[in-house]
Amino acid sequence: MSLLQQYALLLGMVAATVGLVLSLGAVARAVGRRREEKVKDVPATAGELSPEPVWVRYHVRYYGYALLFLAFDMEMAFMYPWAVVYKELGLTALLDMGVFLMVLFLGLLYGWSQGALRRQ
Amino acid sequence: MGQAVFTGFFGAAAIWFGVVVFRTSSMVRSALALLFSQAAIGAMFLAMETEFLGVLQLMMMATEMAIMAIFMVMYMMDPGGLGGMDMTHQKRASLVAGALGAVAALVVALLAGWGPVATRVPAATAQVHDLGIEIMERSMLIFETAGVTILTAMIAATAIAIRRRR
Amino acid sequence: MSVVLVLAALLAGTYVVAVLEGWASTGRLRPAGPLVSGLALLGRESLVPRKPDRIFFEVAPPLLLVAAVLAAAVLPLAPGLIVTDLATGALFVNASFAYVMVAVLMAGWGPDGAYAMVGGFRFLGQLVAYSMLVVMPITAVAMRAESLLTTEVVTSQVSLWNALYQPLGFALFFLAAMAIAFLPPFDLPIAPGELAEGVLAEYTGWRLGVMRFGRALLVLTLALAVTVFYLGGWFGPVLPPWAWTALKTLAVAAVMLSVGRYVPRLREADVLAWGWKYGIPLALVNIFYVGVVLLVAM
Amino acid sequence: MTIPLSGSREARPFPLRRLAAWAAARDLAAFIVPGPDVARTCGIDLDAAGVRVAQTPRHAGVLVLVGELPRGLKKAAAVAYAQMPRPRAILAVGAGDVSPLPEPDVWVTASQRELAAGVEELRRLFAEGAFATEAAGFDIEEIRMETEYVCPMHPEVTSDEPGSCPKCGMDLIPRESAGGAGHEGHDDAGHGDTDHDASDPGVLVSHEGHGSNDEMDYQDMGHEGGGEDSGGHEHAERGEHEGHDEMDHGGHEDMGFMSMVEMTQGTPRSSDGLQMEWTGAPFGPLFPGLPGGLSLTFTLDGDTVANVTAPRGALGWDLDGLETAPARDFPDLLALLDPLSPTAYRLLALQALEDAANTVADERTTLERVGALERERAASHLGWFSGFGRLLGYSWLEARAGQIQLALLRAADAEEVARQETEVGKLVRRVYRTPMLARRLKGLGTLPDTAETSGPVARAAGLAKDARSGGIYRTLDFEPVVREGNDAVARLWTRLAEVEQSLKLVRKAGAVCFPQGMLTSPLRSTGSATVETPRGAATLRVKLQGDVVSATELTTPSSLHHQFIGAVAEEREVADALLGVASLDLSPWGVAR
Repeated sequence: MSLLQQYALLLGMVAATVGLVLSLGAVARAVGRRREEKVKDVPATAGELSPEPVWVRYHVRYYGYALLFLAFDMEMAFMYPWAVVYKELGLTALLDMGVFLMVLFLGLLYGWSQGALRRQ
Repeated sequence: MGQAVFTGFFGAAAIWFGVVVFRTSSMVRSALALLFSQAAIGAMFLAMETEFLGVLQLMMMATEMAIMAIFMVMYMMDPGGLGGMDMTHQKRASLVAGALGAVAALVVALLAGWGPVATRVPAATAQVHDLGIEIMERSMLIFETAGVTILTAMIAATAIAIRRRR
Repeated sequence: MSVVLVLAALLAGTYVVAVLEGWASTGRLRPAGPLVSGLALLGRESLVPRKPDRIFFEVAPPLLLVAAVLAAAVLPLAPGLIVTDLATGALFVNASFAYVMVAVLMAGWGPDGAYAMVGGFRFLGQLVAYSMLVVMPITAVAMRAESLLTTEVVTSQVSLWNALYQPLGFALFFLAAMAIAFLPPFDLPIAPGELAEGVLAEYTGWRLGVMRFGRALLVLTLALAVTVFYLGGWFGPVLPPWAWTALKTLAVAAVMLSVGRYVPRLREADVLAWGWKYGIPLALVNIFYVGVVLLVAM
Repeated sequence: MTIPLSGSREARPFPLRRLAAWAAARDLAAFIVPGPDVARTCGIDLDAAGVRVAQTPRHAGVLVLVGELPRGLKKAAAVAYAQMPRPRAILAVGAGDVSPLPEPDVWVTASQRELAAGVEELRRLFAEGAFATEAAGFDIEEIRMETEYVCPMHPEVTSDEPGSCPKCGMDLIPRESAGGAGHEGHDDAGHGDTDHDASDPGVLVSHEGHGSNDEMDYQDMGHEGGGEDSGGHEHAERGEHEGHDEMDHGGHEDMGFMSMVEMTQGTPRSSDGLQMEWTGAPFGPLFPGLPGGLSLTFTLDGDTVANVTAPRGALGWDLDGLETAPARDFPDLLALLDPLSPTAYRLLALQALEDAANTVADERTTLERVGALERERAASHLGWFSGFGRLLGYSWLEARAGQIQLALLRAADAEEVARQETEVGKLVRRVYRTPMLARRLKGLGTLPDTAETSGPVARAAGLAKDARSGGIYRTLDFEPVVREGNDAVARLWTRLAEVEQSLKLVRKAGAVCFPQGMLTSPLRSTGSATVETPRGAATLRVKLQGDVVSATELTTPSSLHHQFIGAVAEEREVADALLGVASLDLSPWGVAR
C-alpha cells in the first residue's frame, strides 16, 4: 500500500466517522423534534438560573506549567527521530541526547526553583 | 494528479482557516481556527508524502495552539465575542502588507531555482531514519544549539511570567 | 478486507468496554445495558443551550470520536490485521490523542455553562500534566523497536515484553493513558460530584450518546495502545494472535475502569505537580535506563 | 384523550419511536429533589429499584420528589423539571402538594416495596406514553425571564433597555436574567465590589484612576479606529451619564479604544496580581455534591472561589406553625421539620415537655431513647460518608456507606443493628487505609480557633464538647471522641470513630424503638432541653399554656455552622471549597432564617 493510499484511507475513515455522527443526528431528528420551552435552554446549574455571562477572561492558574510545556513540546520533535536511530549509533547518540535532555532539565530545574511549577 | 488536488485542497483550507482567525470576534474560536489552519498545513505535508513532518505538525500544533488559547482568553477583552468587536485594525496598511507578502512568496516560489524535481520519494521509514541520522551526525551542532535556544526560551518565559518571590 | 474486520472488532470491543464501564460504576453486569441506554438516548430530546458557540458545541462529539478512531486505525490487532501500518504509527497515535483535548476544550467552551467552562480548562491543565508522560515512554519503546511502525514495536517484544523490559515506562504510560480518557481518579473535566458532569453537563440525547460512544472507544483504543506498546501485542503461547490481543486489551480496559472506584479524585494542582516534579524526571530516567540496557545488550 | 405521561414528546408513534420508548422505560435515570441524602433517610433506595441516580437534570428522565416540597425549593424544582429533556416524568414519594410542577405521574408512599411498584408503573407509562400525539407544555410564571442588557466586558454594567456601555462604548447585548425571587443579588455579582463606592450600574465607577490626563491623548491616536464605531457617538447625551463630565478630559466624549489598564480600573486583583473577570456560578439548592437544599453561589475567579453568598434559611424553619400545637403532637411536628434527623428532634421535644411537666422517664425508656438516638447518629454519619464520597469521586465509599445506612434505618431491633457493626468496622478500616485520602483532605475547611462550633466539627478541633454527658451515658461508660486537626480529615476520622462508638452504645442499650412520650399534664409553663443531634447540640426552650405550646425557641447546630461557609470556602479552588463546606455536614433544614 503506497503512502498516499494510506493517507487516503485515514481521510476516508475520518469522513466515515463524521458521516456516522451526521446519520445518527438525522435518525434522532427523525424520531422527534425538540420542543422549545422557556427555561429548557438555560445551562443547568443546580436548579438555579445563572444569568451571568460565562465567557469571561478565565483566570487559568497553571500558566507556569503551560509555558514550560511549550518548550518541552519542542524537545519531543527531536526525540522521535533520535529514538529510531539510537540502536544503530549507540553511545554517541546516547551522549548527544544526554546533553540535549540535560540542558532542558536545567530549564525545568530553573522553572522549579523560580516557583513556576505551582498553582499561581 | 490526485496528490496535487489534495495539496491544493488542504492549502485552500489552511488559508480559509487563516482568514477565519481574523474574521471571528471570539478569541477561542480564532485560536482553534489557527489550530485547524496549522492542522491543514500538516495534512498538506502528508499529501506531499513527507509523513514525519506532517504527523509532527498535526500533533504539536494541537497542544500549542490550545495553550495559546489560554493566554488569548486571559488577556483579550470580551473573549466570548459577544460584543462583536471588529478584530481588524489599520485596514489599509494591513491590506497593502498582505498583498506585498503574497507577491513576494509567489516570486520566490516561481523564480528560485529549487533544483531537479524529486521523482522518487524515499519511503516514510527511510525519511524518519535519515532525519535521525541527520540530527545525530551532520547537523548535530544545530541540534544542540536548538536545545540551548529552548533553554533560553524557558528561562525567559519563567522570568517574565512568574512573580518573584518576595 | 482487513479494514472491515478491524472495524467490526473495534465496534465489538467498544460495546464490551461500555458493558465493563456500567459494571464498574453500578456493580451490576447488564450485557444489554449500552444498547438500551443508546436507544433511550436516541429517543430523548437533544437540547442546545441558549447562546452557545454553535460550531464548538456541534463539532466536539464527532471530533472526540474521530480522535479515537484515528488512534485505533494504526494499532495492529494481529500480524496482518491493521487498518494502515503507518511508518510513523507511534507518533500518529500520540497526535490523535492530542485532539481528544481539543474536543473536550470545545465541549467546555461551547455551551457557555459555568460547570462546562471550569471542566474544559481543567482538562487542558490535565493535558499539560500528562502529555510528556505519553511522549517519553513511547520514545523509549521506539528506541527498542528501532522504528515507529507499531507492527515493528510488537515484533521487537518477541523475546521480552516491554512491560518487563522497561517497567517504569509502562507504569507512567498506564497512568497517562487513564488521564487521557479522563477516567476516575483523573475525571477532572466531568467530575460528577464537584461539577455535576462538567463538560458533559449540557449534552443530552444523541449528542450525549456520541460523546459516551467516543469515550468508550477512546478507552478501548488506549487499552489497545498499552497492549501494543507494552504487553507484546499478539504474542501468546496457545491462543490465536487476535485472541491474545483481545484478551490483553480487555484486561487492561477492565483494570483502567475499576481502579478509580477505590481512590478519591485527584486535585488538579496535584496532577500537575506530580506530573512535572516526579513524572518527567522518572520518564527521563526511563529513557536513560533503556538506552544503557540497549547499549549493554549490543 | 388523557395524556399518559406529563412530559411526553409530541409525535405520531411508529416502530422506531416505540422501540425508543421501550428503551427509555428500561433505562430510567432519576434526579432527586431535594437530594439523594434525604431519599436515603426516608428509607428508599432508587438503585435497588433499578433506577440510576443522575447528577444533573439534563441526564435524567424522572424527577423524584422526596417528602414535602418546601417553599424555598419550589422554584428550583420547577427549573430542574423544565431543564429535563423530554420524555420526562415526575415520581412523587410521600409528597403532598407540588404546586408549580404538573401533577405527578406516579405517587407512592415512602416505602421500598411501594417504590418498586411505582417504578414498574413508571416503566409502563414510559413505554406507552413517551411519544403521544399531543403533549402538555410546561410553562409557569414562577420562572419569569426578563431580558436585561449587559456590556460583554463589564458584567456589572446592566440596564433595562438597549444602548452602549458607559465605560467602553460597546453596545450592550441582550441577556435573560432570572426572573422571580433570585434577582436582587445580580447587579454586583459580577465583581466583588469591595472597593466600588457606586454599586448601582448606571453611574460610572469611582474615578481615582482617571485623574491623569496624559494617558487620554493616546486615545485620540486610536481615534479613527473607533471613528465609525457609531455606538460611541450618541454616547454623550445619555441621561445617566451625568457622572461622565467630571472625568475632566474636556469635550472629548467618544470612548473609542479602551486600554486594558483603564478597563480593569478598580477591579480587585487575584492572588497572583492579575485582574481577571469574575463570574457568579450557583452551586445552588440541587447540587449533587452538597446536602440537598443548601443554596450557595460562588463568585468564581477562574476555578478559585473569590467570594461566597449563601442565603440563610432558604427552606428554613417556619416555627410559627408550631405556635398553637397541642403538647401531645408537638414532638411529631418538630420531627417533621428536619427530615435528616427526625428522631433527635422528636427526642428534644419530648425531653423539653417532660422538663416542663417535671417528670423523668424511667430506666427502660431512657435506654430505648439512647438506642434510637445513637442509631440515628450512626445512620446520619453514614449518610454523610456517602455524600462526601460522591463529592470526592470515591464511588466505593458512596455506594457502601449508602447501603449500610439503609440497612441500619430498616433494622427492626437492636440485634439487627448489632449485625451491621461488623460491616461498619470493615468500612471504617477500609477508609483509614484508602491511599491519598488523608493527603487530599489535609488542610481543607479549617475554621478560625475563635469559631464557636459544636458536635463532630468541634470535637475534631480538640474540644470535648458533647451534650451526652448525662447520667445514663455515664453508666454506659461513654467517652466523647476527640481528634486534633480542625480540618476535613480530622472531621472524617471523628465521624468514623463516632459511628463505631454509636453502634456499641446501641448494643449496650439493647433496645431501639421510636421514642414515645407518656405525657401527664404539665405543671410549670416553660421547659427546656438539650440533645446531641448527629450534627451537634440542639437546645429547645418551650413555653406552655395549659397543654398548648405557646412559644418555642430553638437553636440548631447547622444554623451555628452556616456562618462559617464563607470562611471555609473563600480563596480556595472550587473542589476544595466544596469539600470544606461538605465537611461541616450542614442540614439546610436546620438553618434558621
